[in-house]
Amino acid sequence: MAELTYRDAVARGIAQEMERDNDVVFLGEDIGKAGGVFKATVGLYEKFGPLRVRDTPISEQAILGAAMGAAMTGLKPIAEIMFSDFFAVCFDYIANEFPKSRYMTNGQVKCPLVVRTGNGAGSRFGAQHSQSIENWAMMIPGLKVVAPSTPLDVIGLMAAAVRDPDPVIFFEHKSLYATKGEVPDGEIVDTLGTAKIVRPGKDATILALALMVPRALEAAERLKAEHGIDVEVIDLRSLVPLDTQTVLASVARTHRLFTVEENPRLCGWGAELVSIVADEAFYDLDGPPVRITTPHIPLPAADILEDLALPNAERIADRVRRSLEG
Amino acid sequence: MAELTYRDAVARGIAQEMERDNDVVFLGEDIGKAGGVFKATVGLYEKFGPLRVRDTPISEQAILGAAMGAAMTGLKPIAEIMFSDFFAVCFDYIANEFPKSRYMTNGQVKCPLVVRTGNGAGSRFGAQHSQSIENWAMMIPGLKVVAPSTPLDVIGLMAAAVRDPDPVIFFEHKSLYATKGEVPDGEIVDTLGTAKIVRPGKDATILALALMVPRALEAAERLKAEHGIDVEVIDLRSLVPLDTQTVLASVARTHRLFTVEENPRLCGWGAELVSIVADEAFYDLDGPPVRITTPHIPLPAADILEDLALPNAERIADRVRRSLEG
Amino acid sequence: MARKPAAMDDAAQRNSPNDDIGEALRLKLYRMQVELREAEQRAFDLFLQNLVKGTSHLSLGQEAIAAGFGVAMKPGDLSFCTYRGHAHTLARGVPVEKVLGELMQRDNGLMRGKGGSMHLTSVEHGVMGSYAIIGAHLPIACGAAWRAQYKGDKDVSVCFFGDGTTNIGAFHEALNFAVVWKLPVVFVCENNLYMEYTPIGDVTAVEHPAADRASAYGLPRIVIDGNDADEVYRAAMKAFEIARAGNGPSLIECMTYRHSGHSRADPAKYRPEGELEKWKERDPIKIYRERLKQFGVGDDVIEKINAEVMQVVNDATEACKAAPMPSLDILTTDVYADGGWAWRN
Amino acid sequence: MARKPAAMDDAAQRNSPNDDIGEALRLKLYRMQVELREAEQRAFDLFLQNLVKGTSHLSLGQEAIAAGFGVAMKPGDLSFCTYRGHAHTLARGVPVEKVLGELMQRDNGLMRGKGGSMHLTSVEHGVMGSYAIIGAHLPIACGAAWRAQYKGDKDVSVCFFGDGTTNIGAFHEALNFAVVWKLPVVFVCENNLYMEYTPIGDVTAVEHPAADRASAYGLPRIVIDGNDADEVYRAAMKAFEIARAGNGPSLIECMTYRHSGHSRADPAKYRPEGELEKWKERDPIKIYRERLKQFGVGDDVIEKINAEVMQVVNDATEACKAAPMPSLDILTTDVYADGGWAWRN
Ligand SMILES: Cc1ncc(C[n+]2csc(CCOP(=O)(O)OP(=O)(O)O)c2C)c(N)n1
Ligand SMILES: Cc1ncc(C[n+]2csc(CCOP(=O)(O)OP(=O)(O)O)c2C)c(N)n1
Ligand SMILES: [Mg+2]
Ligand SMILES: [Mg+2]
Repeated sequence: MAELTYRDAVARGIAQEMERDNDVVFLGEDIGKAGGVFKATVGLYEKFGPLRVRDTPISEQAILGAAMGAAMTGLKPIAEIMFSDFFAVCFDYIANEFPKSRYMTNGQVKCPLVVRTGNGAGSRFGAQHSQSIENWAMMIPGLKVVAPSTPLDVIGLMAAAVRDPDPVIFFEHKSLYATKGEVPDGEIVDTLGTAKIVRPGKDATILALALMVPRALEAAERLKAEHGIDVEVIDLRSLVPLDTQTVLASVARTHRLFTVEENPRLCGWGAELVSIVADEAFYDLDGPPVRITTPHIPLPAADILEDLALPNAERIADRVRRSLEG
Repeated sequence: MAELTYRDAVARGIAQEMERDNDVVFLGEDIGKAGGVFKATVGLYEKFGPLRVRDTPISEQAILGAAMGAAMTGLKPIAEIMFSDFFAVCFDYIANEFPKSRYMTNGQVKCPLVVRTGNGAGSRFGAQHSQSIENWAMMIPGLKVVAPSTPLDVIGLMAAAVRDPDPVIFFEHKSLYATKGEVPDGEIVDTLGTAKIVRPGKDATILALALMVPRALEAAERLKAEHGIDVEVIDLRSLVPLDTQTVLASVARTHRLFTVEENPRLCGWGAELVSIVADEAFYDLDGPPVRITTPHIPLPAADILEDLALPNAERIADRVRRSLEG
Repeated sequence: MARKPAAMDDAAQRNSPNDDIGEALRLKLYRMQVELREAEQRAFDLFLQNLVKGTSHLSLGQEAIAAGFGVAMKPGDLSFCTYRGHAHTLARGVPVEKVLGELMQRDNGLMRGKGGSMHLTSVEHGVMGSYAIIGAHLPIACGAAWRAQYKGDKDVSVCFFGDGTTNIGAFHEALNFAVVWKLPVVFVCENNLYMEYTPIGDVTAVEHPAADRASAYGLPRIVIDGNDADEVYRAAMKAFEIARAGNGPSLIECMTYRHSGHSRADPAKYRPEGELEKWKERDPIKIYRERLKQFGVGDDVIEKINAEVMQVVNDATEACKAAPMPSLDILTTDVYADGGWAWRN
Repeated sequence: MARKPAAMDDAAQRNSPNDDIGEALRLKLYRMQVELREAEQRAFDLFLQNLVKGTSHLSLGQEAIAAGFGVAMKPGDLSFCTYRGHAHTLARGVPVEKVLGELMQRDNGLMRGKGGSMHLTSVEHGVMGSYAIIGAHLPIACGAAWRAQYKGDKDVSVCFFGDGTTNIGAFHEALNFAVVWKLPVVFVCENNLYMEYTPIGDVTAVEHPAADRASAYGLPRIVIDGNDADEVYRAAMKAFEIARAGNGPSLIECMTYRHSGHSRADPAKYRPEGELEKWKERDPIKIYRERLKQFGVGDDVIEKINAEVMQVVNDATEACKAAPMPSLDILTTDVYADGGWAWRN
């Protein structure tokens, strides 16, 4: 057992898999000698050498294309796209190549790779380096999509992602890199498609992801302390596969649903979850399902503005309380 | 008054605006001398000449980047991206540049342009040339998003899009190009953000877009004729701005909501609409809101498979009937 | 500058004992070209009969490139093709029936109709896919070559694309990447003078869209006659040798011309008068038939090959006509590796 | 080959009556470089005081490029910058206060804190934006130049970017596009030898990442000393002349070096020993101060300029410290042209 940062958990998760399997290779910009711009891959170059940890040019299409070609023919690449916003310069691989090759070829072509990327706001980087874009991946059939909120989940889900035979998009949250958590020694392997009830409760269900998980938990504590409202908080962890059973079972107990999304509102994962619950658990609901999201705007750079944009514990608690009381 | 194809309506809509305003320019691959691969821009090159109708290399990033630079500095470009699937090779402009420049610069930079593109299935082109990707645009704050279903709407919404001071993504449906409709003579200008009740009804509300509009209408006729069920069909026409008033008012009358989407399920516009209605009109609903979508799969090429994938009148009618009866 | 092996400069020398191609290979190159021609001609006929559905992009007139490379490639070498990939797929030994079956959306097709004509793939033959988004497969081919380099495998990845593809960003990223990593990949540009309908010269800053960019990646400038299968074969062998020796990628521009329209929807009215006719005189099969004759191959041998090929294509056609449509339940198979499409529990 | 005006080959000649720069311009170039240096040095100090927030990317050591181009540009000419755009923004006459205010996220900033250091924009000064996605602004600059061409305007669009940017697809698309359309755009590559932390030579197929690609677009190969403001100015003037005459784009590679890390997060440990020191000897401001002396400019004049610049930067700093934070209601303004953010009724 050791206390580890989310940042160090990334390196440990990758190292665990690279040690296990020689076919796991890692490529990206500044990931090797420099240890990554978020210092999340420090030590891997030294440990696994320049043939397995490869610095690339600023060529995101080449990075993802090369990962795919390698995956198709026998390697298990992990590719870094430095900021998730840069998915936009290599989106063809994310949207049209990785996820469709198996289907189009009637199962002939496989694409077992992981794209890991720094996602989310909080660093005051402005509109092109702060986005939360899980829905860009979730909306594409054929991908798997993961977004851990703790160091332990980073390692376990990274292992699950690397071992998965399908393309997995792995969203690391930039504002979580410095957070810490207890992590057991030895190999850690988790399972994709499993949500976690991180706080049981009976009055309402809150679904959250990544940075929104600690904020939802804080909101839950406030609601309990200040209003005696006992909410259940679920960390979705994986958007595809999606653990709807855990969600539906929770709503069947609590009868109220809230989603807390960092992504700007339109077509976010919250909409998908709300529409599943509204359709399949309509008669379980005692009131309207509510989405708490970043407003549908580009993100501002200034700290006071950025802080205002993202859902925080206060806003979440307030919205839940108003909804349950109203 | 003349009968016009949807295809010819595109050319007429563009011509109307190019005649009105010399600053309207048009660029894309094979759009000029060849009249476009869907023959939707025939005659424009001859009419407006090579300086206003410009054939480009296969450089989607250059096409959209150039459109943006021109829009920022005084022109009103219309850019064609041949198939909407190719948004993936120029997505940075769609997601990070057009929609964020005004906000990031505190209003200094404007970006009045139109990206028109062939969207949707039905041509047996397979997974990389058949997608319905309205949600790729809808999810991005700062864009406007239009998808007409009739020749008349093509002209009117094209005019509205070209005159709009913001970036507009204009989805033309490939399977509608050959359809016909009556179109009055003279200038036609419509309004973005206005949905149309294309069939009034009292038992349920169906929201549809583009190719799904005629299919929803056909389903409505079947439901009426075969089951006496009287559904209201709304053609959303514009996803951003979104005419939620028309939708909410309809649901307040019919008490049931169905969405019919061509896009694969996850994070589609149907999810957004369902979540708006579930939140804001929860107590108006007499039963679960239901999404009818293409399954969350890449699209197959074979005609019998492609036909099976997309919602059609029979599937829509069946789903509505089962839901209302159940 | 077109790279011409010095020994090949005149027909007389071709009959010399120094002949580097040899009769067996020569007959193979001929047969291959005829097969590509007849199979695609058949695809066109079947389209006219409404039996080929969806779109299709023929390589009629460009067969020497697919044949020259196909014959030069060893088992294990990998092909990365475009939507215009019928010929390249067949050139790796994929049965005509499998290709026509896919075009006809039958259950016997390479992908049982799920991919369609633009995505022909036969992994068992080393055809790692046909890609329909311009430029996408150049980086992918780099990745396959990276695997070979990493694993110490000796196969080469060969990536075919058109002149128009040289103007998209992925071309540039792939070329730089391949050179920096010294990957065993061969980039083959089939310059047929047009993108879809627009002449490549109208939209390109240099005369030779691939070769004139080679120096931007530290590569030699190579332009060859893409209608001469022997020349293609030689260029391929040389590039493969470089790749297998660990000396990195090559970029080869093959000059050619497509006889048909861009796709089945295109009557190709944009051609200047006489252009097609001029190129038909340089039809690769015509050229090669003359070559065979120069080397003393008799008409009977040629006709026998033609007849055998025709038989193959006829048999394939019948098999496809008789083949069932795919079963509807494959609509949702093979989205994920577990065989299904479940995105939720 | 580096393009060096013949007349400039040795210092002696620079003092000749043929001096093409002239004293007024020379003092302007000096003052500009000092202003860029001091303003960015101040930004760094303010960062250490926790008053500059978010990220920031300094051009310390690269000032001659921004100054040379900034001084050569006419009002109406347009600048397209990167996240490393403070210097280029200031070089168009944008007040230091406006830039520091943005870095400090104050209400007096260029964009009132909404954009941040990576997106400095001042349309009224022709600074059409700073772009933080590598390569994105090269095509955008083409578009602005297209407008000039279409409207018959005589302005030039100048697009600045780094060596690392030459390996991304948009670079290639923009260069080809600009040449084919003969657009009045000047592409300026600031080769500071590194992308973020990786040496450009490790990831690039050619020695000069921009200039060695020029021929791929039919452009001449231009490499200049980016630490010599005069040389930059001359190259700029020549390119502008070509652009304004309707003769299309130029691509200029300027050799330089950044003295600081890539961004405020970077201690730049990846530099080989002695590299920074070597380049500091070629500090553009040092070079230029010597140049002034060669041309007989007295220390008093130089010190006066330095003092004046320092005063400007000090005043700007005080103004920024006194400026309020932006009001919270701008969070949702200016998403759309109507001033608001409403995506629904
Ligand atoms: C990114 C992208 N843009 C545009 C297209 C549409 N398109 C298909 S083929 C083609 C022309 C390609 O020309 P070339 O590379 O010369 O190949 P050829 O068809 O001549 O074999 C175009 C523009 C596409 N498939 N992908
Ligand atoms: C598409 C994209 N990929 C990666 C990055 C991250 N990034 C920011 S600056 C930079 C290095 C750029 O190097 P160069 O072009 O040489 O410019 P310099 O920073 O040296 O001025 C990188 C990789 C980015 N912003 N955009
Ligand atoms: Mg071509
Ligand atoms: Mg650099």
